[in-house]
Amino acid sequence: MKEKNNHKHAKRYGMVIDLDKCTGCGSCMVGCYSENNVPFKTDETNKLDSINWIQVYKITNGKPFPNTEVCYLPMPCMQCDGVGKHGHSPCVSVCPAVATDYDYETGIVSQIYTRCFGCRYCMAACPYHARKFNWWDPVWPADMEKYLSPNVSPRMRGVVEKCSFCFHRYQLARDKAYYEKREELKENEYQTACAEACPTGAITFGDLNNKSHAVYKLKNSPNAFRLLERLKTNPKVYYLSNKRWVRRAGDNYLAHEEPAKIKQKVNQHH
Amino acid sequence: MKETPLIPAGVKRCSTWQFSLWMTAATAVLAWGVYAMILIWWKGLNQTNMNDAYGFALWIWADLAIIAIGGGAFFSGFLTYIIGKKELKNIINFAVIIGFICYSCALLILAIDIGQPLRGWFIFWHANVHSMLTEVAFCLSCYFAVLTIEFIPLILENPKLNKKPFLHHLSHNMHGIMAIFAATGVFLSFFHQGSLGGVAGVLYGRPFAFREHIFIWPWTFFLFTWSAAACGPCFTILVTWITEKITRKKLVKQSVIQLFAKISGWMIITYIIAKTIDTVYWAFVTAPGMGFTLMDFYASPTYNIGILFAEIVLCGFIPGLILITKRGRENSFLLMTAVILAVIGVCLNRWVMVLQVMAVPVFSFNDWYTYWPSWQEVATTVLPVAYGIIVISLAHRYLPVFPQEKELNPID
Amino acid sequence: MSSTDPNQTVSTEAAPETAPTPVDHEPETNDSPPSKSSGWAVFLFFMIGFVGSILSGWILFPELLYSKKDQPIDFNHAVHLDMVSDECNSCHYFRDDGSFAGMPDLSSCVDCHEEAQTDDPEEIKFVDEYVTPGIEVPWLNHSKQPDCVFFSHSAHVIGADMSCESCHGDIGTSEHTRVFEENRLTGYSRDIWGHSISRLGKPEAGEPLPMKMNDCAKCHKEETGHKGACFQCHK
Amino acid sequence: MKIDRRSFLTYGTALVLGGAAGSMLTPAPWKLTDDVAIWTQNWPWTPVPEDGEITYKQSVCTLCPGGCGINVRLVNGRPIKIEGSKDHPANKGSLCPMGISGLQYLYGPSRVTSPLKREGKRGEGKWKKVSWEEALTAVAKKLAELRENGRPQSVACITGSDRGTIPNLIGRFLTAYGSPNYIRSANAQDAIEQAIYLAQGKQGTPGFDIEKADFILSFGSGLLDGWGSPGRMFNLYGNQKPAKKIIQIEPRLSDTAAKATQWIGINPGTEGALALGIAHVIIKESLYDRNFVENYAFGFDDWTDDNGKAHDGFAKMAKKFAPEKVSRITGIPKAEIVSLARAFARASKPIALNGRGHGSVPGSIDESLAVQSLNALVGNINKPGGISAMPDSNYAKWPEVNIDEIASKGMQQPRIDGAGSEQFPNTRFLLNRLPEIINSAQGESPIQALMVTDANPLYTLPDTAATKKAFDRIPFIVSFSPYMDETASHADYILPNHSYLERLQDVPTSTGISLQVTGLAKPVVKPLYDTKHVGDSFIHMAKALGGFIENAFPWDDYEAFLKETLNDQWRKFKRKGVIEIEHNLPEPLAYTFNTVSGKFEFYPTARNSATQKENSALPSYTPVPIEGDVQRFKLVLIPYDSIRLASGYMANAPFMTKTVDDTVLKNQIGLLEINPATAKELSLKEGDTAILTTPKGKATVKIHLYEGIMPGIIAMPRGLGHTAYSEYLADKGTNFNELIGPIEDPTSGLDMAWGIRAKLTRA
Repeated sequence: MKEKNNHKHAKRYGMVIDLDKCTGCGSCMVGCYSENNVPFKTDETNKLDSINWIQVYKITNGKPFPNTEVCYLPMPCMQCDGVGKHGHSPCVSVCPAVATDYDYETGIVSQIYTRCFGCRYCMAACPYHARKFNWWDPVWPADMEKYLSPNVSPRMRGVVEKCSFCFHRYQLARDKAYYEKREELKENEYQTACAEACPTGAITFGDLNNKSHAVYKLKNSPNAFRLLERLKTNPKVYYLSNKRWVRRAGDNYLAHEEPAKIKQKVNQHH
Repeated sequence: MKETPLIPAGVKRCSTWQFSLWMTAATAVLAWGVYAMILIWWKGLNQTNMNDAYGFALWIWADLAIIAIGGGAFFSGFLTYIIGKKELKNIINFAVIIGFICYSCALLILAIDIGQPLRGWFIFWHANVHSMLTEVAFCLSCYFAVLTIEFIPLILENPKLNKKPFLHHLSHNMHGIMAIFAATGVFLSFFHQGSLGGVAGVLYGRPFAFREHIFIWPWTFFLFTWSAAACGPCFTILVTWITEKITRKKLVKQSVIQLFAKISGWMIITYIIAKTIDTVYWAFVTAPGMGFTLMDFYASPTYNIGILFAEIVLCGFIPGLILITKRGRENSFLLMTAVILAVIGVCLNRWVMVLQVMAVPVFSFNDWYTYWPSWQEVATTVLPVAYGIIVISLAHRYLPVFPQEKELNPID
Repeated sequence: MSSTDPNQTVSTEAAPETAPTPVDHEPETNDSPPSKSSGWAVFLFFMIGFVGSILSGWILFPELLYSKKDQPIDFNHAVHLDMVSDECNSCHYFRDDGSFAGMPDLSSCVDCHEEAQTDDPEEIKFVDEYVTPGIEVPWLNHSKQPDCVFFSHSAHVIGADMSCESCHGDIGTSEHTRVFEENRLTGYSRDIWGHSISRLGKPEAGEPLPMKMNDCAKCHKEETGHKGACFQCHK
Repeated sequence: MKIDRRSFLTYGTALVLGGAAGSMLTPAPWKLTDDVAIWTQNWPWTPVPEDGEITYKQSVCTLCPGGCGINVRLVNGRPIKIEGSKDHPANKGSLCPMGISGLQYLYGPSRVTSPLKREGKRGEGKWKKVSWEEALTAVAKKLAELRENGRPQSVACITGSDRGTIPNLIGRFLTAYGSPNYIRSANAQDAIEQAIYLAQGKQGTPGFDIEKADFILSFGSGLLDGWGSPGRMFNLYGNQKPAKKIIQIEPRLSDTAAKATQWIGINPGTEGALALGIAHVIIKESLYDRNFVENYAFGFDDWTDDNGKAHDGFAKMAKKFAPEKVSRITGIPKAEIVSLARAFARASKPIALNGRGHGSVPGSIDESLAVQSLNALVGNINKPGGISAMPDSNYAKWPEVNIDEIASKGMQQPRIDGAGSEQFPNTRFLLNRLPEIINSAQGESPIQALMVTDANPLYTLPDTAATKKAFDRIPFIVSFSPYMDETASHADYILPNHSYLERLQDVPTSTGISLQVTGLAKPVVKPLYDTKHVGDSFIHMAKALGGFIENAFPWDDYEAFLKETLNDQWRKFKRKGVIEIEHNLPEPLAYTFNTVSGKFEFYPTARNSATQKENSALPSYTPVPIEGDVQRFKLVLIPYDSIRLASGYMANAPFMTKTVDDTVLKNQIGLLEINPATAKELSLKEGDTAILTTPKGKATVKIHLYEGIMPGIIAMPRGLGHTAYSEYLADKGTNFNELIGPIEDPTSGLDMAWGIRAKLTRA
């Protein structure tokens, strides 16, 4: 055994979402629902009690016809590294019962449904609304329980859940690697369900620390940005867009501020 | 009267039927709350109107507010036993009872508020020491235990109980060491009142709540403790006044009230100055650093800048100024106005730190979030009021809560 | 009206019989007789309750908490272990994707047990009731973890080179199945919590180790230096 | 010791206190506290999915005509997830949300789990479970009765597709039985197919080589909203985005428009004029492909027929569509039209295509012809990166059907829908005309028995009220739907087919794709319920009817039939799941056309021009009529399609409805998109409830202000407002088809209505 916890080789799994490629089709959402046993109700139109681990927002540039533009913005859990990259993500530090923690090996923020007792402090802490509460007991009508995946535990009423970056896929990939006596996973061995489901390939997933992974290069694009970077949440989900208004919509700026300069300033602090 | 042996000697109480009627009314309201509570425990939090954007709502506000206004207990203890303001002994019993009510309700509301009540103990067993909520839970429970201990000798002073030598001595001895408990209570209160400030203040993902540098520690913690110490006594005065009105007799000498009010006034003034400094730094440094102007936070019809004015000026400076001036304190209308404003002020502050924090959109493309409590939430929030009325009524009727009552209301 | 003193309650209730009109001091006599006579008796009752609950808590409670079930077939591990080539792995094997197959299904048994090989009534029962009609045996899994747990056998057995016995004890050499004890409230096998209900003391040699989360965490802490992140073992 | 009531209480309390104190020293309270928490972690009503071996099965999705390859993940043989198959040449791993939701159809609450016989009134929802024997016998008996009465032609069958072996098997059944009334549901391909047939003389599905094209001029086609094979379109968009220019022309900023290089708003129904305006500029500026137009095209210039009659050519007609005029019609600035024409003509592989939204409404033949003329002007026909007519992969070779006299008589009757008649010689199916024909018939309905499979006309046909009225006049309706859809719930018998994941089926070339790919949908799981393959049902009925009909079906079941059909390809097919036939015509050959002139006909001589202006077959522009009085109905209501809403015969799965934004559906009410300026004129605000009225119907809607829609136009999605299925779909929003009626194209009879006049009043 003696598999020591080695922070040097730690991975930082992250995502780069190309908003110019995202067509808003919703395949990522459906892919996620079916991968992660996300329940559904007869009425899901109140988006504030609808469980989505990745939610596609529709934003517009606000200009009148015919200069209107629309951009779709898929938002999974940002898996924030938090201030100082120490796993001090907004939610992890507030959970009173350690039902959510930061995995230093992967950089993934967990959510343990059986530990959570439903105080919802983490939801108050998360500016991305990535965390969803199980207001109801989940119900799968007719024979639908039969399609539930054994790799993700169905949640009970009264607990918080959120995107796990399909951590169970990492677990299964690790199983295979152990079996084949390998230390490292290949890039394509561990992909999230949304990245796989995205029919336009807008979502790229990989280890942000690994120079050979596609995300490493993409995140350094001049068109890359993260949501609400100024809050110093340090998310691991990056976005790409060649549209200025889209990049500006990703954060809050005072009238005179220029996003690119602010971004530089914020990143210097990290 | 059959219950006469239970009533303290030398005081007059209303007739049994009057009391029963009063209690029946209060119990009916309590039952409504209990029904809602059971409904929530049975069916889950879908009985509320909270949602994923409003994970913290009316209950957390109620929690924060009742803990703040229950602050009269620890602060009067602090003044009486540590500073040595012995006059306040004439009101401290009542302050302790109010504190007891407030804290027991705060714990009850927390138990209703969590999605998995049967796992509630995880907060102690699997505690995350970094979480403000953990700190709050621990201190709240400990302080509630202290308040219970402080309440017990008073209960034992019931004439019937006090006749038992064992209980009589117990009561007596407990009184003797009450200063230690008062000190413990003060210590714990400083922690959890402060931590409650931290609950919102540490949310660095919420620009409306977040404070940086010294404005989170110790400032926000300090603000919460200080405001509870300032406004808790006001609530004690207010409830005393209400009790006096209902029982139609004077229970505490005006000099005691005046002293309490004066101290409270100075506390309010100092608190509100500190709060103003905090607000200014937040509005002009912290928020712009995150891309927000002050007015961004007050851009909704509900949450407009009037709220800030109400909190700081109307319910801050004004009551503070009234209470620190002798003429203001001595005019009973102004005194009560100031006391009520101060209580509203601290409740408003807690409201803003819970409800408005949730309402403010963090994304430029999101709208303000709105929330309206369900009847179940309202009922369970009214429950503590009914419970408080019942406990106070019982306490007043059967316990020698007000030492000056006999003197002020001699029975001819 | 609430109070912790039982006498108190009595006197309130007794009140109606005595005084229809307001009297300042109710006679104290009401209180005295029982307090005089009850001192030792009260203590006695207290002790009865005290000792009684200690006994029932330690002896009766575990009996009530767990239901007992027999395995559908009295399986003889020892006999099988002698015959197979690859020890436990012969039946409890890894799939090619690294996942652990756990309890073997009927198809693993059919090769040898198409027909009964001995006149062992258990084997005959197995063939008649399961093999012939093609029904999977509903084995009761002593080590079954709840749904929220992801346990990687390959991480432990292959990655860390641990033996099966180190957690499961010497089940491999057992000749009979054990009674399966299931917690009536949680559905957990008793093995998970550990057979000592107080969780005091260590399991004896050959006994399976308890498998609650603290047990995992303890070993992880010893072996890897820390307890590990939640997602290492949760799903 | 005397135990009276008082001491009893005292001792009792002591006992309890002692007990409580003692229990604290036992494991009981602590273990119970923990166990109660563990109980909440394993509540018996929270499902625990069974673990097991993970395997994968490849198949083809048939939820829409897209025919994408799917990869189904199974645990212990239990399907748990559907992902796109990377090996399939059409979608290459990409899949739309509907395809991913597939298992919800399989296991869902709207499955019909056994044959049903209607008990109460139609649509009442009272059913009796019957055995297959009983149900099939009852239907066969009814069919036999109609034949005995010499009216086999009064039996009609509505299907969703006319390609592949299942439709062929049903067609064969109807032929042997003696009814010409095999009717396929309409789609946008109908008009394009016919336009291609008229211009090129080739019957086949239109193939657009979007893979290789570099400039896509889309007249409202929802290329990224579910058009064609969605998996393929998304895959292309994602992989080739920078290499392509996409110009989207439509009145509303759809998702396709949002992702296009440029979006041009256009007055609804005027797309044909724009196409001709673009042709005008191309011809005027001599930007067209001279080689193609001069050598391989006919009717570009004026010409004289054999009778000596002079006809205008396309060039002359296009001349009438100067940008100024087109600008007035379409609302697009003149300069925009000119620059668009230049960009289109100068691109190396430009494609123009039409067929709005998902492509479920045929539209005007004039418009399709005008658009096809654009492709001809740039000579991008039957070339890589161009458009072509894909011949049907003709693998189905069965023995000739011998029919008896009754059948022969029946087959000689005209089709009830008028397709192929003198009036509509080039049209094959006209389902949209059916309700009107039945409703206006004197005496009893010309259709006495209707069979429906893979179609849901009661939901998808325009003018739902009229359709329902017509269906009520049909005495005998049989549905083969696996799901309780609107049509099934109005049937007399439901003979449920297997769901798509339980049945065997060949899936011919995906819509719009320029490859010939035939997929094989293989069952990934054994049928869960008491259902039967629709092919088997027909074979069974044929055997029950006996005689020539029985003889036409010498197969035991559908599988045997398919096996024989595919012959030696069966094994390869079964193993691989797809057959690909490369469609690469060598270039000179590509310009061979089967028209009378042997050329590409800008002037389609095969077209019935009797109803056209000046008796000309040229693709002239007449605005697509919009029903409704302009004074009474000041707004124009158009539908829009979204990939998150299935509007065809398959309805939304719960997962898809879950993704629908709250700006589309809120609780049970659908939202209507309106430009803020228009809303202001009507004093309507975001979220207001309003009554939407059209000449055809009324609906309650909520207002959603959207800058991305032209002023004066209002839009609502198709795919909502179901009345059947389960509570996860029924009674949510409004069915657009309740608000619109069909408008017949004068030369094809196809439905070309896309919008209808409407008014909005505050509720």
